[in-house]
Amino acid sequence: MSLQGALLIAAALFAVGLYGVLSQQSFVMIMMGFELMVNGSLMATVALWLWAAGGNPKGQVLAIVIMTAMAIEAAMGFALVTTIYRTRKADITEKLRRLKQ
Amino acid sequence: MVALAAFSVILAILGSSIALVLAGRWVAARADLPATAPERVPFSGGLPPEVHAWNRFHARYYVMALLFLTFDMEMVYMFPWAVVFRSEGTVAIGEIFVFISILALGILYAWRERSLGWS
Amino acid sequence: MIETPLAVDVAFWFFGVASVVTAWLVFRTDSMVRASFYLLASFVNVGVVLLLMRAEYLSLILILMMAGEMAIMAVFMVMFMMNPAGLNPMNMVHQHRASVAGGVATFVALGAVGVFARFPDRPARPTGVTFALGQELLGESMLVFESAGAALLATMIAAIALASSRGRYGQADDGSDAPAFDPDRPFGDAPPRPVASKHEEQAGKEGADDMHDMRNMDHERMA
Amino acid sequence: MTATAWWGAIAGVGLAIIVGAYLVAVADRAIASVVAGEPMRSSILAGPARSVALGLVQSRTTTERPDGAAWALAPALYLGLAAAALAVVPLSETLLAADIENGLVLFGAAQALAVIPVFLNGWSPNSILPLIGAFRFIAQALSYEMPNLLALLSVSVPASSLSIHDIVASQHGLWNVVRLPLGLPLFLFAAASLAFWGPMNLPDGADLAGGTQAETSGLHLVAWRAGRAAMLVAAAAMGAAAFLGGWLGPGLPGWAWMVVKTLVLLVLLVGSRHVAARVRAERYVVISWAVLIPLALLNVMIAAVVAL
Repeated sequence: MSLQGALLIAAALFAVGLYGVLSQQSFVMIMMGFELMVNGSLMATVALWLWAAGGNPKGQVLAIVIMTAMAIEAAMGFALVTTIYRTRKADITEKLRRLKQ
Repeated sequence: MVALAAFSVILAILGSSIALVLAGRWVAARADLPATAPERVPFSGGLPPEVHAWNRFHARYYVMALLFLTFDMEMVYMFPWAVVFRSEGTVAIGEIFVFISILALGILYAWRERSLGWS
Repeated sequence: MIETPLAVDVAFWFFGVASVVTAWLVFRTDSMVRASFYLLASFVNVGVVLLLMRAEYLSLILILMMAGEMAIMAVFMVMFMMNPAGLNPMNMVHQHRASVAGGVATFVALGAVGVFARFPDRPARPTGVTFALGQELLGESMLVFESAGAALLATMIAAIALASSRGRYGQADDGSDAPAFDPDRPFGDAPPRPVASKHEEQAGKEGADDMHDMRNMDHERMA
Repeated sequence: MTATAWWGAIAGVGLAIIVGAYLVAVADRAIASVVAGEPMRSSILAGPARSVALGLVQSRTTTERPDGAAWALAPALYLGLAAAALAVVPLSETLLAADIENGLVLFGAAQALAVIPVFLNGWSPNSILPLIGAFRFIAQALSYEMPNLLALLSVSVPASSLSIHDIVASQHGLWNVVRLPLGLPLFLFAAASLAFWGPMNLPDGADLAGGTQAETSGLHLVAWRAGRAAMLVAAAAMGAAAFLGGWLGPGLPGWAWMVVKTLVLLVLLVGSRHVAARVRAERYVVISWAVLIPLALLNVMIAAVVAL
């Protein structure tokens, strides 16, 4: 258990999330990719808080702000997906090619 | 490391409960007769099952779910507040009144928009 | 450096690797509900790792939040996916090779930073962590605390305004048409709404050709 | 923590879960007889054992194309989460399975995670009625988690701690049920809803032919019902510790007080099924958001004012 190990795992989580965001067609799956990326950064934040920042409570505040950002991202994402679905009947990105009109 | 010992108890309790139930199920399943095709038809109140249940399903409370997503986040801030409340005193009480009233506005808005019911 | 017992090291790597594996499974399973719960499993594993890293409150609150969030994720998955259980395997992926390359490159770059960069070696004291967080929130970071409340309120209102189909002034989708669930009835179960606006004419043209593979959706009305 | 204490904690919680779940089944039958005005039969005591034995020998049916792994996991996870939630509740000042600084949050997390097994149990059989039950439960769990967490939060304000041990200790002299009169009713109502019991059993209602358990049988059903009973036990124990002063009380030893208080709350919870009418399906979400959550927020403010 070390800072390097934790950052490595965080990088892997972030990379898997990025792969999901780039490769998935469905909106909800793309959001899952975003959540994974945020998950990785949360882990990196806490690792740095523990090993490199001397347990400064601001590190924890940053971590809960990241969590809040995750929730806001999810709520707005779902709301937008619902709106797009209602008005365009699209559930995957390919169907939005007429977004420009 | 005292806290981690307590958590290892929790983990062991969780793991052993799951393992025991799964093991019991595995043992009991060895005596089971294989279900016949008519027995495997899902019960649908007497109507013939025509489609898989796993289909697109419009959960009509989805607006409430979005409200929950954001409202739940408030708890993240309120638990640490409760811990330090008595040592911080009146500052803490003012802050939490502001915080709670901001969030209560959200509920009020949702209720006013009638988005708590099925849509 | 922080000295840790061997059992903690083993648990750290076990749950850390498990979090990456479950994250990977999210994109490898056909069933959307399973994908949501693999994501939850990934979060729970990260939560356990945070616990080992002494952020006890953060770890438990992460698990608490994500349980609700992933349940909602599953609900929305089933709402928007044509094929939520993956009964008919279908490919929902695009630019797959580029994505894999992007993922691997990101991992290599970030991993290299993590492993080779020099970080200050200032380990934390693991006592009174929750208390310190509370003091910080009510002290110096008070603005974070209150503006988080305001941001959450804004999100609530925006999400409701966007997603709600019915407001104080009637149906929000008046003038647009209902999703075409049934190929025989292109405007869904409900008859087209009488209000015909400019918006409907545009939306009607492009919407009807989608989702011909949808079958009978009657049971959704039973909930 | 010595090895003996470690194993003892696990065995103790396991025993508490088994005995508690059995008591829930017995109390359910006994209260049904009382409400119906029938004489108590001796079969009430042996009845649950008979049901378990039947479940053991009964052949388990499956459906056409279930998600087998998830279905198998559901009751096991449900029971496990209930046991984990119970583990943070202290039996007496010294007898405590897991002394955790943030025990209250862990209890909340275990209750929140219980959404997953309930949803899986309804989703996995690939059958319509259980699926509708599962969707109903998500609506119910999302609505009632907030009053539950806020009621728990209110007791941590006077204690200035999230550890349940400290919360019990802070009630020396004045129990939280007096200090925060709104807390216990809110907590019990929310707990019954999260265990979909009593007036809130919409996910398992008879109108859905058993809801999430419509397709389960055999040992699976036994484990499922045991899990739900264990959830009630955990909630009753938590209510006793958080609002009724836990081990505090004159005369009897601490653990006896804790057991007595837990049993009182358990009888209240179990009995609600027989005396209260079911909440109407289109109302249960609005009740929580428009009534219970504002009340719970008010309760937190009362707690803040009282603790100042």
